Parts: sequence; C-alpha cells; structure tokens
Amino acid sequence: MSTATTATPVAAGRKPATMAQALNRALRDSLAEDPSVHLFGEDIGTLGGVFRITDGLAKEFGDSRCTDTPLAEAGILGTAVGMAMYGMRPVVEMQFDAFAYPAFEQLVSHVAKMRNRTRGAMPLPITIRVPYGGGIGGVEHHSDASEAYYTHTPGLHVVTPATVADAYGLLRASIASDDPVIFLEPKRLYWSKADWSADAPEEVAPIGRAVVRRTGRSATLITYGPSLPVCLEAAEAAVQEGWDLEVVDLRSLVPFDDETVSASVRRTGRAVVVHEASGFGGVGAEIAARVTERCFHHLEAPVLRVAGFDIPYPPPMLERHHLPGVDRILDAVGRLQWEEA
Amino acid sequence: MSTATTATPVAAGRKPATMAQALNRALRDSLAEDPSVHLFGEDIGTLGGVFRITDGLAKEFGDSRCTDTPLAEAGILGTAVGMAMYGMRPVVEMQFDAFAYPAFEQLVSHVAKMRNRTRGAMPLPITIRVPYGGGIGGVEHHSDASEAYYTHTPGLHVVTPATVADAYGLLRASIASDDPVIFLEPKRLYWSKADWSADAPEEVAPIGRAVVRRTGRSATLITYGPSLPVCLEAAEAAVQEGWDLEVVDLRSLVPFDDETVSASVRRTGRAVVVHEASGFGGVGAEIAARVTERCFHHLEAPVLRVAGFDIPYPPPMLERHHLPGVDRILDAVGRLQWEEA
Amino acid sequence: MTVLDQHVWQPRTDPAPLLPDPEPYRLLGTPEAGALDAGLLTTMYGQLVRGRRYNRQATALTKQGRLAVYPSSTGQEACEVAAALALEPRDWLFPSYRDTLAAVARGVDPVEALTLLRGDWHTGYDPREHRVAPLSTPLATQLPHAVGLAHAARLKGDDVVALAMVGDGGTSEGDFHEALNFAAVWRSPVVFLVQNNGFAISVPLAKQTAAPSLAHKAVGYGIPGRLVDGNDIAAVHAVLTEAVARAREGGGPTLVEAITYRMDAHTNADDATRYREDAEVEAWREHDPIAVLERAMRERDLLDDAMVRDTEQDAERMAAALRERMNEDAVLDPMDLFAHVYAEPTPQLREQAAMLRAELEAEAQS
Amino acid sequence: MTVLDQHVWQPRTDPAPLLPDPEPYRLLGTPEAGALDAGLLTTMYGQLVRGRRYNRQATALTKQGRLAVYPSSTGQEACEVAAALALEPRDWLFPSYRDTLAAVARGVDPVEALTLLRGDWHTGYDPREHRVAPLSTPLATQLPHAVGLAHAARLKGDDVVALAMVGDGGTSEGDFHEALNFAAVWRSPVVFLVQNNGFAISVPLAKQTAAPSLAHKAVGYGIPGRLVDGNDIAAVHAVLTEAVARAREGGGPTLVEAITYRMDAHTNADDATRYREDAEVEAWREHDPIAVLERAMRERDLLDDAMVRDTEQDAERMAAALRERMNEDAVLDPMDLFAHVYAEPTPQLREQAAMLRAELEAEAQS
Ligand SMILES: Cc1ncc(C[n+]2csc(CCOP(=O)(O)OP(=O)(O)O)c2C)c(N)n1
Ligand SMILES: Cc1ncc(C[n+]2csc(CCOP(=O)(O)OP(=O)(O)O)c2C)c(N)n1
Ligand SMILES: [Mg+2]
Ligand SMILES: [Mg+2]
Repeated sequence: MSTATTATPVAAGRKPATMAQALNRALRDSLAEDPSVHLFGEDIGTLGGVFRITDGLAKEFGDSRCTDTPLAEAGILGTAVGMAMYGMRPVVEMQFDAFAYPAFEQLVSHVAKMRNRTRGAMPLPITIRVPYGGGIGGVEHHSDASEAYYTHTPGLHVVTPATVADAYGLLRASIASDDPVIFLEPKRLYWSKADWSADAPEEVAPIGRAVVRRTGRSATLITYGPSLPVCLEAAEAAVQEGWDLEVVDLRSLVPFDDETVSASVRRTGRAVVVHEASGFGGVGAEIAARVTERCFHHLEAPVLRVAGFDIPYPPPMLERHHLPGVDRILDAVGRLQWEEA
Repeated sequence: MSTATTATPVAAGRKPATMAQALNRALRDSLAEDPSVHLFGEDIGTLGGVFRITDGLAKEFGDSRCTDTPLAEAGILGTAVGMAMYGMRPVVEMQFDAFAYPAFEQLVSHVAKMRNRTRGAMPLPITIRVPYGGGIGGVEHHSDASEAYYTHTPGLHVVTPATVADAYGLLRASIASDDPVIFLEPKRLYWSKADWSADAPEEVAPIGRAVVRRTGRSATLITYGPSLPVCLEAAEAAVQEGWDLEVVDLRSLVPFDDETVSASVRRTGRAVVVHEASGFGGVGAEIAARVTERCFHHLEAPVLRVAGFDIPYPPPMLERHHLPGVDRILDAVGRLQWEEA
Repeated sequence: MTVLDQHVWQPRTDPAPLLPDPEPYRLLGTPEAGALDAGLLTTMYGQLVRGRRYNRQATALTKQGRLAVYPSSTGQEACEVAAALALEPRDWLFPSYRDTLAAVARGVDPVEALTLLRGDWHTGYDPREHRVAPLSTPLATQLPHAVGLAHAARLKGDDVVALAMVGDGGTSEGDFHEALNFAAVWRSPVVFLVQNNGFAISVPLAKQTAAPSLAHKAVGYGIPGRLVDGNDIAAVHAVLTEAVARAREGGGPTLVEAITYRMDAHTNADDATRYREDAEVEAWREHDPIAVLERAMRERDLLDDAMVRDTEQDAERMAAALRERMNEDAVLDPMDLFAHVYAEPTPQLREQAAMLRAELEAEAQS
Repeated sequence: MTVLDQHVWQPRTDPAPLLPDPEPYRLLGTPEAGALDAGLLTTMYGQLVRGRRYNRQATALTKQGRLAVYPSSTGQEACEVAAALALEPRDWLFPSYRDTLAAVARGVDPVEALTLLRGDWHTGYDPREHRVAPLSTPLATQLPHAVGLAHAARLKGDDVVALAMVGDGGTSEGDFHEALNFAAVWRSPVVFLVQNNGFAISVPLAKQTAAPSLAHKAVGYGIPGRLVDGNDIAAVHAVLTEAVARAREGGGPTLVEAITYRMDAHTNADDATRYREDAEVEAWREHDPIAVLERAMRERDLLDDAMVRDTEQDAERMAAALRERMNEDAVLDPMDLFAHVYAEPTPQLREQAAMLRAELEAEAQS
C-alpha cells in the first residue's frame, strides 16, 4: 500500500508559502531577470490585483512594468500582441475566467495563429494568466472552468498548477516560453500552503510533463489544477475500501503528456478522469478518448469521468453539489467493474 | 450488403434544391408564419448575405424583418438578446465561423445562461446561424470548425444539417425552439443538391435525433455536417475491402442522441468518429468517450477518431491535407483490430 | 456639391448640439431649484434616505455572512433613485451589479434584488414583473440588451424606453461602443446612464480615458451627450426625464454622464485604502447627495427636523424588515440546478439529475 | 472649485481642437497645391499609376484562378500610397486585407503580399523586414496590435510610429473603440487611418453610423480627429505626415478619416450591382485619385503626355513581371502545416506529422 508522495525534489531553503505568494514571486523573479517582461491588466498595479498576485510589483518595478490598463479585455490582449510583435514578453492578467471571453477573438484569431501564419517569423511569447474555476463562493460569471475552450485551440499551450511549487515553476516556464501560454490559476488553491523554495524552477515543472502525485496499483485518477487535492483526498479515503489509487496531475493540458498517463493506466488497467468543468466536451473527454485509444487492451473497464454537470455554474450556495467531491470520485471508482476482474 | 439510404420520408412535391435554397426557404417560411421572427446580420438585407441565404427576404418582408446591422458581432448578438427579452425570436447570421468570436462573451455569459439565471422567467429563443468549416478555398479565418466551443457551453443547443432536407427541417425547428440554438451551416454543402420538399419539417429533423444514413454491420462511422458525404463515400469504397459500414449522422450535437449512436455501435462493435475540426478536445473526443462508457463490452477495438490536425486551419492550397478524406477514414477503419476479431 | 457630398458624405448632423456642456449640470443650490416640485423633492428625499439605509444594511449583512458580497452604492444614491424615478412602469431598467438600489427603488423586492449577492440563485426576481433586467456582472454587456429591447418595442409600436446603467470603467469595453452605435443608427429609445464614480475598482478615471468627459463620447455616435452632477438628484432626474421623453418621442438615444463618488470600497471584499486617500473621501462628504438635497429643501422650508426623523425611522423599519427576512435561511433545492437550463432537460441532464437525486437521497438517509 | 473639480473631474482637454473640420481637407486643385514639392508629386504619381495597374493585375489573376480572392483597392490608391509614403523605414504599418497595395508601396514584394490571397500560405512576407504587420482579416483586430507595438517602442525609447488602417465598417467593432482608448490613455505614437469608402461590403455608411463624421469619434477619446479627401493624395499625405510627426514627438495618437470610394466590388466574388447604382460609381470617376493628381500636376506643368506614357509603361512592366511570377505554381510542402504551430512541435503534432508524411510517401509511390 503506497502513500501520498510529491514528485518535486527537495530543495534548500524551503519555507511555507501560499500559491498566491509563489505566483507573486514567479512574476517578480521574471521581471527582475528579463527587462522585456511586462505585466498588464485590470487593477494589477496600485491594488496588486484583486487576488493580490501582483502585490508590490508596480512599486518595485514601476508602472510601466506592471500596468493598470483601461477596462477592456480584448484591448489588453490585443495590445499585448503588439508588444510581443516588438519583442516584449507580456504577461497579462484576466481578472476572472468569464472576463477573458471578450478577448476570445484576439486569442483564437491572432494569439494562437501568429507564429504559424508568419512561418515562425513572428512568435508571440505572451502569458495569459486566468484565475479559473469555482469553490470560492463567487457569484455568477466568477467561477467558470473555461479550460476546454483553450485546449481545443491549436497554437496555445495550456498549463495549470495544483501545487505551490508548480505554481512557481510553471509560471516561470510559461513566461520563458516563446509560445503563448494560457496559465490557469485555480482560484480556490490561491491560499493553499506548502513548504517551498524558489530554486530550480525548470526542474520543478517543465511545460508538457505530468507527474504522479501518488502511486497506486488499483486504478488511476487523472486530474489537474483545482481537483488534485480532491483526488488525493479520495485516494486516501479509498484505502479503506481496499483500493490503492494512483493519482496523476497533468499540469500541462497542451502539450499533453501521453507517456506518463498511458504508462500509469497500462499499469493499473482502470482510470477515472476528474475535473470540475462541465463534462460534455470537457478536457476529460479528450483524456478518456486518448487513453482508450492507447491502452485499450489494458483496460478492465471504460475510462470514466467525474466532472461538473452540464449546467451553468451554480450560485454559491449550491456549488458544492456541482463540484466533483470525494464521494462522487469513489462512486466512479466503484463502477470500474471490479466484479469482473 | 446494405446500400445507402436516407431516413427522410418521401414527401409529395419534391424538387431538386440546394442546401442554400432550403435554408432560404426555411427562413422565409418562419418569417411568414411568425411575426416575432426577425433576421439580423451583416449584409443579410440588400445583398441577401454573402452566401445568399437571405436572398430576397428583405425585399419580401421589409428591412425591419431582415436587417443589415452595423458591423459588430457582439452588438448583433447583444441586441438580439434584448429583442428576445421583449418576446421576439431573433435569427442572427454570423458571416463566417471566426467572425462569431467577438460575440463569445455575449454568447457564453448571457445567451447560454439567461433562462437558467432567471429560473425560466426569461427564455431566449435566439437562433444563431454560423456558416462553418472549410473545403471552400477560403483564406485564413474563413474556415474554422468551431463547434466544440459551443457544445461545451451548457445552455446552448447545437445542431448542424448535412442534407438539404435537414437544412430546412432543422432550421425550422431551431427557430421554433424556445432555447438558443447554434445552427451550424456547413459552407461546403451550401451548393449540394437533392430532391426535397418543404413539407412536414418537424418530422424531418427534430432537434436531438441522430439518423442512420447507411446501415451496415462491420463498423459504425459517426459523423455530422460537412463530413457526412465523405463518410458515405468512404462507406461505399469500403465495400471493396469487405467492410459494410454503418453511417450515423448526428445532426444534433447538443442534445446528443446517445440512443441511436449506442445502438449502432453495440450492433457493429466498432466505431470511428469523423469530423474536420481539430481532434484535440474536439466533439469527437466526447463522442468517443461516451460511446466507450456506454458500449465498452461490445467494443472489439477502441473508438478511433479521424479529425483535422491540431493546427490552425491551413491556407487554401493545403487544406486537402488537413481535411479528413476517404483514405484517412478507411485507414482508421483498417486499424479497428480486425485480425483479433 | 462635389461627388463627396452627394454620395458618401452623410446628411450631416451638426456636432455642436451633441456636445455636453463643459460643466456638469446642477439644479439644487441654484436659483432654478426654487421652481422644483415640492412633492417630487419629498419623494426623492424619502427614497434617498431609504436608499442610504438599504446600502448600510446590505453592507452589514456581508459582515454577518448573510450576503456573499455587496457592491455598495453609498454616495451614488442620487443616480440610483433618479434612474428609477425617471421611468414609467412600462419602461425597462438595465442595471449593473452595483445597481440593486435602482432596482429596489423601482419596486423590486429588496430580498429578491439581493438574491444574486446572497448566493442562493442568480437573478432573484422575475425581470418582467417590474421590467428590470437581471443585474449584469460582465461589464457593459447589458447595454446592447437595452438597445435590442428598445428596438423591439419600437418595432412593435410600444412607446417603451430602456434606461441602461454602466460605470465609468465599463465605458472602455467594446460592448459600450457597439451598443451606443447600434442605438444611434437605429434611433432606439434608450438612455445610457454612466455613473462616473471616479474609479473602476482601483483604477482612477485618468487611467481609463483621456476624453474631455465621458459624455463627449456621444458625439462619435451622433447622439447628444449630457453631463450632470450625479450627487444632485434633481439635476440627474431632470436630465434623465428629458432624455427619456426625447427617446419616447422618437428622438433617439442620449448618453448621460453623472459625476459621483463611491464612498465605500468597491465591495466589502475590497480595501480602498490601497488606492485612494481618506482625504478624498472626506472631501466628497460635503457633497453627499442627501446633504445636498436636504440643504435645498430646508432652504425652501420643505424639510424640518421632525420630517428628517420620520424619514429616518421609516428607513429604519425598512432596514429591520430586510434584516429579518435576510436572516432567514434561504430554502434551496439542489435539483433546481437542472430545472432551467433548457425548456426541456436534455437526456444528458436527466441522467445527471438522477445521479444528484440519488446522492441527495443517500445523504438524507445517512 | 468644488469637490467635483478637485477629485473626479479630469484636468480637462478642451474638445474644440479635437474636432475635425466640417469639410474634408483638400490640397490638389486649391491655391496651396502650388507650393507642393514637385519631386514628391512625381513620386506619388508614379506610385498611383503603378498601384492602379497592380490592382487591375491582381483582379485579372483572380479570373485566371491564380488568386483565390482579391479585395481591390481601385479608387482608393491615394490612401494606400500616402499611408506608405508618410512613414519612415523604422515605422510600422498595420494593414487590413484590403491594403496589400500599401504593403507593396512600402516595399513588400507584391508576390509575397499576395500570398494570403493566392492561398499558398497566410502571411507571405516576414513582417519585420519592411515593418508591415500581417494583413488582418478579422476586422479592426489589428488596431490594438498597432497600439501595443507603438507603446512597446516608446517604452524602449525608440521613436517609432505605427500607422493602422481600417475601413468605415471596421469602426463599428469593439476593437476599434478599445484600441483608440488605449492609445489615447497611453498617448501612444499611433495614427489610425480610416478609409471611408462608403460601404462595408453591401452596407452603406448610413446604416453603419449616425455620427457627424467618423473623425468625430476622436473627441470621445480625447485625441484629434482629421477629415480628409481620400482621393487627394497630397492632402492625405499631408494630414498623415503631420499626424506621424506629432505622434513621433510624443503628442499622441490621431484619428484620420479619409473619404474615398471603392470602384470595384468588395472582392471579385462580390456583386456590387446588388447594392449600388452604376451612376454612383460613374460619378466617382470624375474624382479619381489619379485624375485629381494628374490635373493638378498638369496645371503646374509637372506632367505631360510623354511622362504619362512612360509611367504607364513602367507600370505595365511591373504588371507583366508580377503576372509572370504569379503564373508560376507555388511550391508547397504540406509538412509545413506542422512546422510553425509552436517553437517545438508537441508530441501530438509529431505523431500527426508522421501520419501525413506516411500518406504523402504512399501518394508519391502510387
Ligand atoms: C467584462 C468584465 N471585466 C472585468 C470585470 C471585473 N470587474 C468587476 S467591477 C469592475 C470595475 C468596474 O468599474 P466601473 O465600470 O467604473 O463601475 P463601478 O464598479 O465603479 O460601479 C471590474 C474590473 C467584470 N465584471 N466584467
Ligand atoms: C470580425 C469580422 N466580421 C466580419 C468580417 C467579414 N467582412 C469582411 S470585409 C467586411 C466589410 C468591411 O467593411 P469596411 O470595414 O468598410 O472595409 P472595406 O471592405 O470597405 O475596405 C466584412 C463584414 C470580418 N472580416 N471580420
Ligand atoms: Mg466606477
Ligand atoms: Mg468600407
């Protein structure tokens, strides 16, 4: 019977920090190292962002490195495109998931396509930070899990951290990437805490690599971002039912780490994909489909999905019924046709 | 060995017509029957639309029933919301797939949510016509297959005709629906022709019902819209290889007709999903995942997908390499593990 | 006449009458205030005092955990109330998230108006009942709705006007532009009321626009722009009433910019000390909308201490009733999650609803 | 001074100087034309004639199936050429799909400029070479790019100006609004050139806007608006040059509206007879940009029949060379589909590329 592990190497000088602090530190270190890094967004300067992720950065680096923009998301992303065309490395903040939608045309028709349409002459190293998902009691339009819109758009990288260390590592890697990256920040993990140091970010979380957060032999839970802690909790609870669950944290949705995921499912023979976005056409569908394509003869049961319902995100008082919880995950694990094993 | 069939009942007075003409007729009949139907869009009035789908309607019904709007897609959809709030039944045209993106916020944050957020007090019977997909030699931004963005958005119905009769029937049903419908028109089928009459549209194509276009026993091709003719062609070609393929035309992506699809796959034991949108996170992923969930023990092979590559839509001269063709479909069918059967 | 004039060059609107006055329009404290209808002023005063009390009560409810969040309109009550008073019952109001007070002043049950912010559902009232659209959170998105509704009403021959509210920050959004342009081209009966309260959360107006005033944006659409002191309820009401009348008579839309100030933080979750000086807030207290009206009414002997006390007591009763009702736990049925997504639930939703129902039953049994 | 002035009320821009003149600015045919530099006029004339010939050639190439589609700028050459001439080599041009001529006039190889419309790739040139952004098809989306680039250049201390082109229809899009506002707030060195050619495909200006002029939109952003006769190349050039200079000196953005006319259909695929009268097109022939310049130059004896002939022959040679090169089949490698999606192809793309490669090999063998 295995226990929860984290794949991040132990580094010197680790201290307790929240994910919000790690993100702040990643932005600060990127600003300090690379003068072409510029932060743009609503309320990110003087206020430090509504989630305080940019706290203190305007003060330290000046208004022109951490800029309060007019209130217009297409304008924010569109001007970021122009800045990147001139060789800068813009990092934009969309204040909430649903408030990134006004920038959708700029994103799909320009950001995702510019390198390709210019045969590589005009790469766009833009990082788009999007606080996403629910579980924080937000009123409507403040809790969308919008990742599937991005993962289906070729030309974008899509990453999402689930741990404090990855928040730092992946954000550094995203800003350093020469391609546009949608950096999805799980709102409800902003205040999650862990011992962590800012050392060796590249080793911590390279874009495109999933990580096994818990090894197990009975079945694999495949998840990312806000659902990782829920899956780890479910895995602990499953021990009592006699299931030894492996938990894979994808971290990077595009590119997708088929190797790590398939290896795990081949080993366990069963899998459940967990995310809080609506199930229909969600990222879980892609994962279930590709895992099945690759591991068909190793599967003892169909890959199941535990996802949000196919409904608009619920009001705060009802969100717990929508979000995948431990019970719903265990329920799905229970449906993995054990009797036939 | 079965042959190609169409499921539409033979009606009196059938005449050859193009899909464009059937759509035009559907709009005309809806305008004539229901004074609350109003058409809005760019160039749909005097010009009759860049694809001539609204040809003659402004003349017949007046500018206020078929209105040339200012050039602003969020404005078009946003004002349609307001009109629907006042009891009208707006039918808006987005000139091309990629030009619907500016309206994405209105679509996701209002159109899809209004009925739900008002506990049903404020339904929005809006039909959004989107000419979509490639194969017409269009320059960039004119050939996006954008259906996955819509199918993942709860609150929207998403339908797409593949035949002349369904074009009429589904459009009538969409306009009559009390919910918002994304009506995806396969551009490259606009000029496809068939014998057809405008009778009994409700019977022809109710929203939510797939149809078996060709019965077969070896494997099921699951497809919709622009890829249906390709699949039917592939099915004919497959006969020579000894495969008798069933072809299911989904017609309605949301709601999804699990019954028809699952019944077919249970019968054949093998399935390939075909669409031209990029594969990663495409509608095919959802179909593969849900068919596998429902038919796991009937499957002789994993459900495979034949889809566009995960790249921005190619320039005209290269699009044939991107679009799923007969060979690529047959290739996938060949990989359905026949040797193990 | 050259070819330019004949063919492309529009039958030109003269821009001069579209331009707002250089100074915000004021009534209270000016000689014209003497002519204002006493009954109207009394109504306004009552509404302002109740509105202020409502704001205070709602903010208090956040502290007691009874509201998830509250974006207060304290300091902006003159605009909120005037917007409601300027409309006929058949007209429509399109509020933003900050404008629950306008909805309440128009007749929406305050508990229902607060549903969104309490978190038991999204829109708590039936929009058709008082002709108040759902409170809109995505900024400026409600403006094209107002235009569409007004346009539809006009097509139907109904003399209905739509009044849409938006903040200074919201004017930067593309939807603001598209809505004003559609309204202008269609000459729709819409009044756009911009409450310029100086900030979009932490971002001051100077980082939002370089325009002479937000009202000057009207010219670019060919519609009149009006600038008004947003803390002078009589002035706001007069400007809005005039714009509503013009819209009703087929004169087309108007853009009104009301200069006001948000006395509280953006919401209870915000820390306004991070981006503005207390001194600025203090300075605005002098120009408080209630004080401004009170001074003018006392000058005309339309208000005395007894009336002030009565009005405050009335507001207190309203607040007590609201508090009491809000202290009741909301009755929620999780199955409602599936009830209103579509007219008919899809087969997929029926499956999901069955799953939730089973869970709830299991929960109830354990 | 009240609290309004102190705190919310902006250090106000005087709107008067921002307002465009009521009539489009003209130079050719006016007394001032006498002072125009002869060399500049000769350059302009040569470019106009070549530009017209280029438009004709490109249209002919659509008929021969050598171009997928061509949105002609016939009739609008004065704007196209003036835009290119108003910029320094270090400046940037942001063209729309209609502006291949501006790109060519700036130095982009015409074959490369036509790549998008031929269909062998999207952008055919390296944008950095001549500092010409990709031709933008989604309307008005290129405007914020221009602002961002200009802003970045300014932050870096480079005195680079961005000139962005858009049509009258494009001004209705939200991106137009957001771009102008950002530019104004940041005082970015950008010049926005609106070619008002009277139509957005079939939609006439009167259905697009009710503004006194599109240039009047400038006021709402606090920037100057200029109105110019778009078929008077000297006037367009003068206005743009002045705006570029102002931008370069830190004076911020300008909105320029040039009144012109599209003599051809929207593209070769369009049927313009459906929405406009031949008489209107004919009337505009009188005001053709080449004719207007020619008259002015002949008046000053800067042009004679021989020069006209020479210029036309030069244009003919250019056209012949273009035709010849466009008649060569484009050399295409389908594997390019995967080469530039990301800096490094993802594992998924490597798999897909392998599949295509196998298909191509099988195809080659059969
Ligand atoms: C499209 C969109 N972007 C961002 C937000 C987040 N947000 C909520 S309120 C606000 C500031 C709005 O300022 P303003 O329009 O001046 O209105 P006020 O809050 O001052 O009433 C922001 C940025 C939003 N709600 N919608
Ligand atoms: C966002 C977007 N919506 C719609 C279109 C389709 N479209 C292409 S050109 C055009 C008309 C543009 O008119 P205008 O801006 O006046 O430019 P012109 O063609 O006259 O140069 C339209 C509607 C588009 N390219 N982009
Ligand atoms: Mg504000
Ligand atoms: Mg035009």
